[in-house]
Amino acid sequence: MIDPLLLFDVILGLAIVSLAVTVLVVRDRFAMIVLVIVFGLMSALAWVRLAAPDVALAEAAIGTGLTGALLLATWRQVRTEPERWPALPRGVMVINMGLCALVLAGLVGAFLATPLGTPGLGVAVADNLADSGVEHPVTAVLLNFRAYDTLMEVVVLLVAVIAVWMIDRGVSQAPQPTLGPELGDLPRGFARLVLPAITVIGAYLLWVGTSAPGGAFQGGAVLAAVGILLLLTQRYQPQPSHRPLARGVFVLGVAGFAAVALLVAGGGRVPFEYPADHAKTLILLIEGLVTLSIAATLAALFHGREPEAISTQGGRS
Amino acid sequence: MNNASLLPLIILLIPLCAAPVLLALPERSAGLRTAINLGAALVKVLLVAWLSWKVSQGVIYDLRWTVLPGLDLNLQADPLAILFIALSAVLWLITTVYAVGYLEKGPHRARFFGFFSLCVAATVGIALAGNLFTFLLFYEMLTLATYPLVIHYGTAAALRAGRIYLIYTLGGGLVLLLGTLGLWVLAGSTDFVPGGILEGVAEDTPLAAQLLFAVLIIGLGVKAAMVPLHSWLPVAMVAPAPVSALLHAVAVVKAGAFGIIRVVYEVYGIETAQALGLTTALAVLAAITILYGSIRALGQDDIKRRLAWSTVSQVSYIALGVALASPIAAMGALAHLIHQGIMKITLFMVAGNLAEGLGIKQVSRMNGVGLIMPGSMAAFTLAALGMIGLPPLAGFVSKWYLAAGGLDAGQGWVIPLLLGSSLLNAAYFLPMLHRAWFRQPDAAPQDAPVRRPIGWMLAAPPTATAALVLVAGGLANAPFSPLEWTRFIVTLEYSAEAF
Amino acid sequence: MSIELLALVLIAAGAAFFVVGTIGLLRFPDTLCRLHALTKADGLGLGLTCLGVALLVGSVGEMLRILLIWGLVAVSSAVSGHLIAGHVLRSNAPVRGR
Amino acid sequence: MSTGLIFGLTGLGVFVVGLCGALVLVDPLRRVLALKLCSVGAGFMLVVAAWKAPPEAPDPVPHALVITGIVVMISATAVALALIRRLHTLEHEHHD
Amino acid sequence: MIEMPAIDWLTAVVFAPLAGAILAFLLPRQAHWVGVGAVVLTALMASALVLQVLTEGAVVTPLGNWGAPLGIDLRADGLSATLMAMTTGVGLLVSLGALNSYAHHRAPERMRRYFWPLWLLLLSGLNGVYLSTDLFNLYVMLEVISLAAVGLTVLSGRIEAVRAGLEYMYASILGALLFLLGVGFVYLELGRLDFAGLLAAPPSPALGAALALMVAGLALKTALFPLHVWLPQAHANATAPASALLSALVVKASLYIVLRLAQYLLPLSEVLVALIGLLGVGAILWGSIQALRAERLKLLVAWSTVAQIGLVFVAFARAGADGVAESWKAAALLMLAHAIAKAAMFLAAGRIKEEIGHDRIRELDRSPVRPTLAQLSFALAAISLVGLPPSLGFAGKWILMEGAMTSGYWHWIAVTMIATMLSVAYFSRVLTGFLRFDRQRTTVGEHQGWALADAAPLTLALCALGLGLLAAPILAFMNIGYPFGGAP
Repeated sequence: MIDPLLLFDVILGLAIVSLAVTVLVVRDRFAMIVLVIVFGLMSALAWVRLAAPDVALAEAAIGTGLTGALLLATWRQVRTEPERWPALPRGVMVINMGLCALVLAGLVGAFLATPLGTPGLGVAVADNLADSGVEHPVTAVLLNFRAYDTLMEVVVLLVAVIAVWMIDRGVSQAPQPTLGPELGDLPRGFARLVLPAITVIGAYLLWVGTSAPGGAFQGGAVLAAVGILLLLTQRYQPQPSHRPLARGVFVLGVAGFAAVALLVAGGGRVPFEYPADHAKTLILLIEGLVTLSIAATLAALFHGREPEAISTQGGRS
Repeated sequence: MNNASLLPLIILLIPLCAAPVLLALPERSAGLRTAINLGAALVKVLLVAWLSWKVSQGVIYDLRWTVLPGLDLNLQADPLAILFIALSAVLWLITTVYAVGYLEKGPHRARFFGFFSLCVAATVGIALAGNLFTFLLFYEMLTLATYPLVIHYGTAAALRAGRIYLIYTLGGGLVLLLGTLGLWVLAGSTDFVPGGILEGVAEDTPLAAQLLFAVLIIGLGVKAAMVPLHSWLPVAMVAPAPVSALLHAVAVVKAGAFGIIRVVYEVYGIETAQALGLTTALAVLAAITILYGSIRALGQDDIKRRLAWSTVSQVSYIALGVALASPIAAMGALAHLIHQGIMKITLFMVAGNLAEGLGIKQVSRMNGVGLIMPGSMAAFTLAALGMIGLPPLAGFVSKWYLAAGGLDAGQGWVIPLLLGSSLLNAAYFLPMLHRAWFRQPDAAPQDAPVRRPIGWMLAAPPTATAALVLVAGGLANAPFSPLEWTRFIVTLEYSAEAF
Repeated sequence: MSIELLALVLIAAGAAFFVVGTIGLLRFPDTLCRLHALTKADGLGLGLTCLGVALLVGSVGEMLRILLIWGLVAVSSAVSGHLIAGHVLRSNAPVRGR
Repeated sequence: MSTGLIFGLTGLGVFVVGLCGALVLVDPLRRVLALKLCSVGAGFMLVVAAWKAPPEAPDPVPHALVITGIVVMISATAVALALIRRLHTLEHEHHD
Repeated sequence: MIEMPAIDWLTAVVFAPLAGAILAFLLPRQAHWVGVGAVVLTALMASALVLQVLTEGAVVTPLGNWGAPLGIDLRADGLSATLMAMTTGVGLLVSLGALNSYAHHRAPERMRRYFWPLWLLLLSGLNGVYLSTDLFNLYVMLEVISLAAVGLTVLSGRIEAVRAGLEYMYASILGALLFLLGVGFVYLELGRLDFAGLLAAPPSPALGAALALMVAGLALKTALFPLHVWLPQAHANATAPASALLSALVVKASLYIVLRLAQYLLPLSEVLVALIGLLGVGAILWGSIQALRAERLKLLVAWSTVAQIGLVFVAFARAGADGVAESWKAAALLMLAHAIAKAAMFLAAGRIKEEIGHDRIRELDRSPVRPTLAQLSFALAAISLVGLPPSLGFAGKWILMEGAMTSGYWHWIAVTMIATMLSVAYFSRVLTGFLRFDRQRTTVGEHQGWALADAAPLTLALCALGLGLLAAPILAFMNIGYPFGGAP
């Protein structure tokens, strides 16, 4: 008899694929964004089924929640533009689709020919977990074994916020329509009510990451949601004078992480080699700084333009 | 005795370093430019003289720099190099004087002299190249440096000529690159060594050696303007007179001819080349070019164009002499490298004077110019008679040795060929002389020559080179004459028993 | 055993409410009606599910956390329902009986 | 048939759907979503690579990699969206 | 004896530009000084690393002291040290050019403020790629590079640049994601991602798929025909120093990864190598044809990049999968040559545009200004790209053709010859334009447009030309640590 959970998996898998297709073909772009959010949540569910709760949490918070917020914010700005549907020559489209079909066939063939469950590095992680300073293996990989990758990932965020500040100069003809008044009073009250709670949750996720699913990225994402809420309800309005501080917070994670990585070196130790008895403290320190940076950065990515841009550009052209 | 001193490098660097300075100078600082030009040319002549003296004492300069594993840049001052470098040094000096006078008021002088200098540096490099790879480097550099000179006037015709020139010469350069590569793969070296480096290869894979020869000769033949790769040369006549003079006498065509000499003697070795039957093929090709060039020269009314076709024909004397595989013919060929240079440069400079001073560019308008410009036309006459081969002028000496070499090598057909060619030479030069000296200047107003006095800088150089034509012929047996120097070279290239 | 059974029943009931809510979402004619179906049914469905799950977990701490989740979702769905309704009223979306 | 297999195929399907979209679509916003689909598809493959039949614990390394991938992807998305907004603004200035 | 503090140069060359970027971002007003300072510092550290590789052979740092495959190792052998040195060296000169270019009164303050952090982050990412030995780490580094490069592309903020930047962004992300899926397949099969783990792997369908995916992604990022569509507009519309960095350095990172994959994985796939060679030929032809048709100088230069990249792929693929152990040398030399010459060329093109006010090829000869030095730099760079001796480009072509001839692959010789002829054809369009013919006579003496900014392109162009003389030691250095195994 087929395991009913497998049946569930099949249905979920089919749902995910058909959602993916629908996202790309649905006419209304708002619906498209809503569907991609649903798609992300479904994927997160699938990852729970694959015993990857950390990934599911990250996908739900960052890949779906915050990405959805970014998409909606952009959609608001460009929605006046009529959607451009494929204008490629028919022949090109057919060729491309045929190519994709071939790729799919090849990949599925290769996948089916590969046995699942290779030993992988899980054993090595388990063996060295005790020396890593944390108990949760995913956090150990992220912050210790492959800390270099994680540092570079925070660097990617930094690059993104710099690039976005550079690229996005707001709408130049008229001041940006603000969200605030439209929202009414209730959201403000709501924000006042839940903000402390969410902040606490974010901090909790960060702290719990050392021993259970959670960590800097998930915590940072939740805190970023606080930031977005503050921006939406205009409890916080970015000012040009805040820029130095903002830059400082953006780089905090990278700078702190890199500083720790380099400072522990010397005396026979290589970079990223935390002294055994301080490993947990250092990792928590790094995570704390990174969480702050991630939160600020993600919120800034949502906000888009550099605070200055609106005041100077808005008036001029 | 080998000497690793930097003298050859310094000689190369003089024009090479002068070039960027000249390019960078503002257009208006004519005085400084002339000083640099003449200064560099003079210093170079002196250093070359010093180098020649040392080489005549048996010193061989050899400088090496490894570029890729097994592939060296090599500057080598051997007697053959001296022959070419001396020609380049002396004629650079003379042409520079002429060019300064010729372009006195013209546009883009900075550019002109910069590339002119670069062009000379390239010929020095070609002369001193100790292997085919180094030769290739300067061969390509020569192409690039002459292109701006060819299109100097920027007219539609000049640009077209430039395009044709570039396609031919860069194509030739690529073929030569292929040949160099092939040589390297076949022989494991590209060095120029008296007696050649391909003996073993020729025995093992004669076909490969023959094919390679064909590739190399095609690559070099483009610049040497051998039929059927000659078409660029008559077209390139749109260049200013000093450029044409240099192109024909020293730089481009001679680079090709010099390369052929190196390939036959020092890559294949004359015996190997003969054994493979390559010399015969080359001789036939040269003979065809000699006759074809002369015949085409007959029909040209444009003076420079007629001279250009004459060059096509004359340069192949060199290839012919090399291909005859006789030491005596070889002397003729090598001497002709020099002799043709000084004769042809005289002719071109006078042609330039006619155009500058009188506005005459056609043979049909040369009536009576001898009376108007007696000095220049005297020089022209001397050089033209030399080309025909009248004793005791330079051209006679080389043709004599070629003919004697042909007999020596048992190739009797050379005698009628040379005779025929000389007759053709006479047929296209004598009418020019006749018009110049024995006809009255045209009276028709539209044809009346515009007279502009030409300065000494235009008048003196052809006179000087004409004097050289006389000296090189008359004193052919004096030490350090071109002919005597070729004897020195030939003793190196031919093994002792060949004499 | 009985606790587990109870939890199962609660979760099943919660799921049933979700199904009903979803049917409403699909079948009702205009936005306000759909909102009505969704908020009510989902609020209850989630509450029942949370209750069921809370019975299954061992510790009190975990239970409190689940309760917190329920509370947050309840508050936020109320606020978002309010926002959607406000938006519908301000815009010219078709509403029955308007 | 196993959970890993099912979701591996799901991931490949999602990736190729995204790839197809990236190659065929022209609307800027939708192309961003196509890439988002690709990234989720690739994430699936890594999570499946980590997956072990239930009693065994999964390999944490690919999980960490996917988390990194998710953060990287939101960064890229944010930049792409900023470009889209900027382009929209510029095009409107153009038309006026 | 004084004991030297054991500075880990491998980490240093990645972290120094990172620190510089942070500082430059925090101090926008001093960004240019911070930026140049950081690049100089990085160049010094890079020299130290090169020296270390030269004296000690390949250098490895196991970050966190875990060691691969659990941790990530940084490793510098001859090949990676060469490319790293190339990146910092070219980067240093482009920085000096940029210092001048963005200090220009016409350049908005905004450009100055953002150029430096983005460029330093890019430098950090590039060095990171060259020193990485882990597939996933390469993916992250590629993303650092992508985002920074897109930022640099749209630095001018003009609509063409933004449009091109968006296309670049799509291509770049898609390329990275193809790579990431390939990484997934590798983990699926091997359960590890370090290079050493790949080396021992027997062929399998999953690795075949992984290789195909990764190469496809990298080909997209490096603009191999027919995946090049994004490149010309992106490189042609960026500001000059940005174009120089993008064309000279950024595409090299993905090319380098292809080389590395070749080292470890390519023996798996003969068909793929043949395909790469074929596409290389397509790139040469199509890129050259477009360069012949281009009307603007920078567009021509950008199309020439497409063609030149094709040549690198040809050099790489010319001897089949097993021949890569030899043919990588030609590919690496050509990469080096292209990086240096193309940086010179874009900077020179930028200077020419700055001086004469436009970059329409047809009208290059009609300006009263004569930017001699910039034109000279352009010409010298063109000589190297065409591959005339003694340039570095020539050395690369020589090895390519020599190898092809030795093994009797005459068709590759023909391809190289055709590539050379075509490059002569399209560059001569520009060079002829530099020789002015008085179509517009000016009564006042012509103005020579020189500036200190010419120093950077000129130096680069001279390097491109002169380094050919050092090809032998460069080759020997690249082989330190035997990147492709076997005897030297």
